[in-house]
Amino acid sequence: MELELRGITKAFPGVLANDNVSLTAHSGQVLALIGENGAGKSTLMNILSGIYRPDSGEIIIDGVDQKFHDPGAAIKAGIGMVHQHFMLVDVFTVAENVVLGIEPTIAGSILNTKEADKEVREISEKYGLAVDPKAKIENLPVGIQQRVEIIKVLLRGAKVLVFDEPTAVLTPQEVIEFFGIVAELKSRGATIIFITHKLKEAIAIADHITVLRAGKVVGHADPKTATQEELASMMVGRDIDLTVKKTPAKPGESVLTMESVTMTDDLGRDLLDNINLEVRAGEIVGIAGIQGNGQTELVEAITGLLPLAKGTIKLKNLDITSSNPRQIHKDGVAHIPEDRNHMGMIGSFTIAENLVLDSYYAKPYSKGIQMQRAAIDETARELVAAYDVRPPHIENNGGALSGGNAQKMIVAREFSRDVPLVVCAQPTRGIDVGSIEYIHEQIVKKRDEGIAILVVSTELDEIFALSDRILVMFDGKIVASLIASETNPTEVGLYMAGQNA
Amino acid sequence: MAAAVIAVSALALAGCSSSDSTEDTAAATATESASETMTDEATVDALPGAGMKACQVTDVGGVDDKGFNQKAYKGVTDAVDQLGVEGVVLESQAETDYAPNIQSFVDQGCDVIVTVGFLLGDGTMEAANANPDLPFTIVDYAYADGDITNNNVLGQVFNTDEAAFLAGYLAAGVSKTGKVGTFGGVNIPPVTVFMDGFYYGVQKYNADNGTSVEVLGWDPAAQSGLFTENFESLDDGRTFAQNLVDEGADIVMPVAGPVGLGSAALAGELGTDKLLIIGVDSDQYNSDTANPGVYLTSVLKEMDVTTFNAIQSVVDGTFVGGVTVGTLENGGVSLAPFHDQEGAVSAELAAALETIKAGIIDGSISAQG
Amino acid sequence: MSDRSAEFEQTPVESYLSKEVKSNVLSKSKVRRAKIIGIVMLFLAAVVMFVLAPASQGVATFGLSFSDEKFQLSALAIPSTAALYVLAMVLAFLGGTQFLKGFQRKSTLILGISFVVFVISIMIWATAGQEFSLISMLVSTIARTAPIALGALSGILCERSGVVNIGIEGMLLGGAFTGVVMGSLLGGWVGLIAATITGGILALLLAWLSINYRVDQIIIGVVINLLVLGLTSFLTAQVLVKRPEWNDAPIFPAIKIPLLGDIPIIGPMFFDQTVIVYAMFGLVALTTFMLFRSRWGLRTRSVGENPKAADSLGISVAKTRYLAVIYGGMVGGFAGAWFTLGTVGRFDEGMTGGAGFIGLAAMIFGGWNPIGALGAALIFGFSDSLSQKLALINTAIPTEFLAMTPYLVTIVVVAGLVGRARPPAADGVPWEKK
Amino acid sequence: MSSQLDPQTKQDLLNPKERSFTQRLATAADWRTAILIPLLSVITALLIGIVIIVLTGSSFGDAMAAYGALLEGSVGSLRAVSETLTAATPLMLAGLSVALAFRAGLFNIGGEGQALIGGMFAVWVGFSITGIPIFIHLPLAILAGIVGGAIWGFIPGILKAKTGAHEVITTIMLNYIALRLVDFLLKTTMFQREGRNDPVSKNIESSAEYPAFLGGIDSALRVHAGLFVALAAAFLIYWLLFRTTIGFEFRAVGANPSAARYAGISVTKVYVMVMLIAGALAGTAGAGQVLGVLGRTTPGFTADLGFDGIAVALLGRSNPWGVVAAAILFGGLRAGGQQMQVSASVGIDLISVIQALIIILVAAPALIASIYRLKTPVASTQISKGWGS
Repeated sequence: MELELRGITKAFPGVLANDNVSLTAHSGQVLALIGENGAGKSTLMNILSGIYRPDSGEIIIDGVDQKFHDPGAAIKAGIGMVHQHFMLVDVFTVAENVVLGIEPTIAGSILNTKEADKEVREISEKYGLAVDPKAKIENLPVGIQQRVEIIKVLLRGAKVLVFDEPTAVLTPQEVIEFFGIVAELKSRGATIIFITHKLKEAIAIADHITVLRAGKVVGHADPKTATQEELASMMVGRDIDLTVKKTPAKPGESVLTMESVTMTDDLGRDLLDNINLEVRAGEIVGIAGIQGNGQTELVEAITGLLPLAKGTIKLKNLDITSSNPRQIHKDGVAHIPEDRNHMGMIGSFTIAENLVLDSYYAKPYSKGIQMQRAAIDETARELVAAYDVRPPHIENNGGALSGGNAQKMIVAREFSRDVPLVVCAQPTRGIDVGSIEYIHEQIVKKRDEGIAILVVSTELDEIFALSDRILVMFDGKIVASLIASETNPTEVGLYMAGQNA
Repeated sequence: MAAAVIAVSALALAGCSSSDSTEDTAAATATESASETMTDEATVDALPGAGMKACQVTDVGGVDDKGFNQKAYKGVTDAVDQLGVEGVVLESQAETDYAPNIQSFVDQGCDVIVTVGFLLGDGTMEAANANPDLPFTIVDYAYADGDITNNNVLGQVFNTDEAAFLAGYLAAGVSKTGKVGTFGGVNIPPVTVFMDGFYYGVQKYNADNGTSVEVLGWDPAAQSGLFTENFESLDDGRTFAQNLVDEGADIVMPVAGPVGLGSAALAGELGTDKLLIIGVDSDQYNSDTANPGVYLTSVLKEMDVTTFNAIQSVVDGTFVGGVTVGTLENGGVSLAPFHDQEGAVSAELAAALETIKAGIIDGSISAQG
Repeated sequence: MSDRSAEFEQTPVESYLSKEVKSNVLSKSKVRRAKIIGIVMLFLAAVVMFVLAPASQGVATFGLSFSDEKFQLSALAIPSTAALYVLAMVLAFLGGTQFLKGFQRKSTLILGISFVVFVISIMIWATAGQEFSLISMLVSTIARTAPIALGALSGILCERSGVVNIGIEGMLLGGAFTGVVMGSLLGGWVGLIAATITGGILALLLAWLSINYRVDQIIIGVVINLLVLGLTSFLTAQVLVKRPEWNDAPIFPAIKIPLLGDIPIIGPMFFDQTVIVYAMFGLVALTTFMLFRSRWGLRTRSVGENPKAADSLGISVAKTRYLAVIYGGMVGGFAGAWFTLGTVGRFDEGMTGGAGFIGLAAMIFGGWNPIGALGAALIFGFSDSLSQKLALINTAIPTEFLAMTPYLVTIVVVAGLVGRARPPAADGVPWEKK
Repeated sequence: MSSQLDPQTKQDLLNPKERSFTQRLATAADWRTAILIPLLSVITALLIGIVIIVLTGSSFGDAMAAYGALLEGSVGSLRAVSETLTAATPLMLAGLSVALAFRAGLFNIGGEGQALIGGMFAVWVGFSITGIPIFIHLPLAILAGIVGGAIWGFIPGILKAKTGAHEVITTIMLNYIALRLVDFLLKTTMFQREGRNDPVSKNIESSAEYPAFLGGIDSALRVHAGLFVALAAAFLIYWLLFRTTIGFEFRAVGANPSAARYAGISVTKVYVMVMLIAGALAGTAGAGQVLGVLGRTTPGFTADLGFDGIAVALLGRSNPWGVVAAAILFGGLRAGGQQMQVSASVGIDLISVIQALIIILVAAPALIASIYRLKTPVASTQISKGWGS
């Protein structure tokens, strides 16, 4: 199936998300669409899948102009979308999710569960996508959930498959498997659009690359010849250096010590299983691992948000095992949480308020219970300037900031404190390259000031860019402790998949 | 668009209420809309009360409470019809409304103000003492000596237990199961006085006839029994009556305003051989148009008469404050006719009731057990 | 440990937690909870043993048949003191075991059983030396359950699609009103239909404002309650008082089902009821089936859980919500008819008396599941009927306190017995489509 | 939730615009949301009221007369203004109670019960202590009201914190329990008036009464010093919410409990504190009715104060000063409704209908904007949360 977009334009209040975008995708080929966050990739794909309607422009499939009034129309036209954040109902089974909207029925209205299971099984066998149709989504790992999404679109007879950042949540091994699936789909004549900001993957898998920036198509590239640097500068609009400059670490005294830390759920299963680790002053320790292997619990154990079953946690010589979050914060742990919007900030609070979110009670921001506006605003203005948060209007709501600027705001808040330990969970998830660069620099700068830093990331690139030492988590355990300069992504990837454990 | 949809739903709620507003004056409830002036223009000059104004403040029950507010209001409307006075009523929505409602009647130049119930006791007292020359009358309430400085309030109280005593005696005589029941709205004296009298009437019947008819739902010694804890839920009236029937009662006296209509509905359904109802306050044979046949009798509390009399005394210029006590003797309380249930009451029983009544009047029988 | 775990267990499970953690509450707090449950049970045992048992004497007699039934069961006569000591022992055994070892996942069930045993103890204690008709109480339980269960069902239908409905009370009252007016004018069946339509119209208001204008759903619910209470009171005063014949509808009689209706206990409870009560059971069954087995149900639930996912598959979120909410409203209006056409045939201001709110509680207690809600409604109906019987046999407990029973039961149940129910994930979240 | 939308879109989706009242007033465009929309809502609701009056069989002239009376009874004279303010006083406090809870993401439907218990506490202090001067007795009685309400608010707060029991359910149930409890207490010797069998409490001492500060002009001017207590409470709550660390914590928990926990705020402690203060406010409202107007308590003496408080909080958009304004409006409707009853043939229940319509319209500014063809883009209020929080 040939897909062509011509002059797609879509504006949101204050933003021109797509500006006269045109592109073409061919049957049996992979088109990689690359661009920074906010470049308009997702808007474009939402238009393609009928979720948004373009202000102007045409969608042409096999020479026929299509108008999608709703997602159903796009599905009928053969377009299948695998969203970055899976569109799955957690409490439904695989089969229920897959057949939702095209349910096989008895007597026109009663669900035919057997038939649904059979349909799922057929597709999964045909394409080698093993899943249990009766499993509940909430009990499945993300890799399998992605397969469910693929089965969903295949069952709907999709000829054009759109993958939005499909590898973001996958292990290197799962990525390889996923590429296998893509190759299989390709060989069956599917048209594939692959949205990513991972240049390496685009080069590896695509037959053709189109680059978006600020809502416009800014260039095309042939993956056989293009280099990452070329693509990156096309994407960002200036030359950028993908590596983080840093000198070898000079580790000092031990700052964070965790000894046989174990956390269990109510069924007695281990969420954290006998974790021992140490972070020393002036070094960056990276925690690699696929999402859901205990990283969240590890961070929340250190910061006091979740209680332990056993073990001890020490900050220098201070036992913080049973301290509450406020106390740990006071004792000197800064924390950049993994989920910016749900935890790191309050969208309806002003930037100034967000900048004192965890220190509002302390001097000089309050005296007694009375908050000191002037002091807060002064600090806020300084931080906004120092950390380049734009636009720098401290009275605006935090929610009005772009992802990158919101993250900079959070970094500003946490890095401005004079503390011995900084815990950064997914410090650059979902933000633009410029902000990533900036935040990485700040982290390294902190290290050089002699601060102990723990970075948790599911992005291997980030782990390698920042870490002096790398710990790999799998199934609640630390399965490997490696020196960054002595290992490589393949080795770490195997540990992440639990293969070397 | 919004207005349209809301108007549609309003219409739906209004049911079939059209703008056809011809008053059905024959309706037994005889309640006009609030504050409507009821002076009959044609006869206005002919009647002694012409140009005078009788004003009633209800308690939170409102004028259509099927209880004392409504009954007192009948006294006002009777005065309108027979004396030619102007009649006005204000419904109170909350405790806080009593004082301003009375005050606005004072300001309007009412010639007599009728208030209803113990909730208005304090408010009426204050207004009466602030306006010592204005006559007041309050239903179901009597002041202690010295409360009212200028004796310008007529308290109306009723020895309801005397009539309820007769009802109890009657019920005991009519009951086939040997069990009768009663329940109240809330455990307060204006309610429980009915239940007391009813209970002792049954005991009297037992003593006279050597029977052992049981009273369910009220124990005067412990002052505890069956209460719906509201005066709204008609369904409670049904359920409570059902409850009593299930325990063997075949005659029930609900003392809970409109809630009792629920009991009557049950009786209408079960049939009068299973359940008979004794009405309270008014003769419910007349006022409950849905199930008139189920009433064995009603315990009448003639608040309309006393209210009318009070208004008349103001019109005549003979008004005196103090307390008027409605008794069997003066007809302030009484037992309604048996109407459809005439046949259920034997001649002996009817005669015995007359004897008891005479006994209460002459003091030889006490309704207090 | 103490500081941190105390903080944790008190905090509702937050959405930010990754999926794996979501369902977990840590074991330490579980252990403490188990101990607390054990102490509660032991306390109940102590009450029965030292308060109730010594204070009772004589035989407690419970009637099991109405006098007009075909097959008569002899009344249940229980020697009160002995029975109470036995029950106290049972409670003490359960409580002690729970305290020392815990029943793990069954502890909620065991706690429930303990409450049942305790309630039976209270009944025996109160009835000692007297008798009351147990069957009457059970039948009345079913009758009282109907509007609550239907109200809960109304809520479930709305909320399964993601629209919070706290306007159930208003829908009941509205249905009761139009039901009686139309019933008076055109007959009971027309009244029933009118009541159903009224609920539907009110739900349409809820759907329209919440879906098209994204008005806070709780606000609309509050408003529906206020609006209907105001309108019906206003119309009663302005219209019905003048036209009493409009407020005099026929009542649906109880229909006894042949044979089944003659079975002792079960017969009068389930097979000698009005059409509305039968409809309640029917609707609970039907709705359960529809929600969990039909295409409509799958789509409705998907919209309530993850409207974005549904939308991406071409399911119209707005249309699905409209349908579910209107269906829910119609059930609410139908339930309202119970108050007038099902029992007394006339309307009185504010006559639903908070049944809608109890229905709401039943919905939550029942975990947004029709069968669960019916169970919850039965508990309310039972506690209501029980308090009435206790008032009738003159216990030492003041009637005001007996009347509190259903409300206290609700609080205890919501707070203790069930833990946290999980609402549909998108419940109350306005759906916005660009 | 946060898929890769464009930043602006995403922010719009995630974070409904919410800023403080003063900030909103500061910008010209927001003037419409703050003033124009509520004003148009009131007007529209009144217009629909006319439709209802006419539909129920009265003439258009009657409707006009009714509204004339409404106006006269609410602002037509000093007495009318006094009545408006007297009715507004408890509404302010009850509204603040609900508004404060909304700010912290809680829905306090329990104002009714809290006011009842607060009133019972206040009346007890009011009648049982004698012979002390007003400047000790009155504050003591108010304090009793605060304590009583706080206790009744604490129960749902602690239940939510410890067990997760949803406050909507527990507060509704506690309302019913409070009603029955008052019924019971009023028949105990502790409360029941000597020499009477009616469920009416003893009268409070005059030293526990809120002074009627206009009583010197005309003894029928009932407006009392409780008004100043209510206004002070509004100021205090405003200060607490927007100027103190406690308010910061409340608002943080209301806006994003996860972030609040991350920031070291004990969410459970906030729940308990919020319900405690909300209960205290409602208790003050109930006490005010006892100490300023009634002088005693009777069954259900609060007359749906708690529910009216919800309406007031919604109309006032949970802002303390908005609540004050909304309370005065509703107070005016109530006072005027009385007059409407006196001099026009329209039942007072119409007022409840109009109140309900006002809330709908205020909550749906987009509706008003479309009716009146306003160009302002307006977001709907999302004050409360579903069951999820």
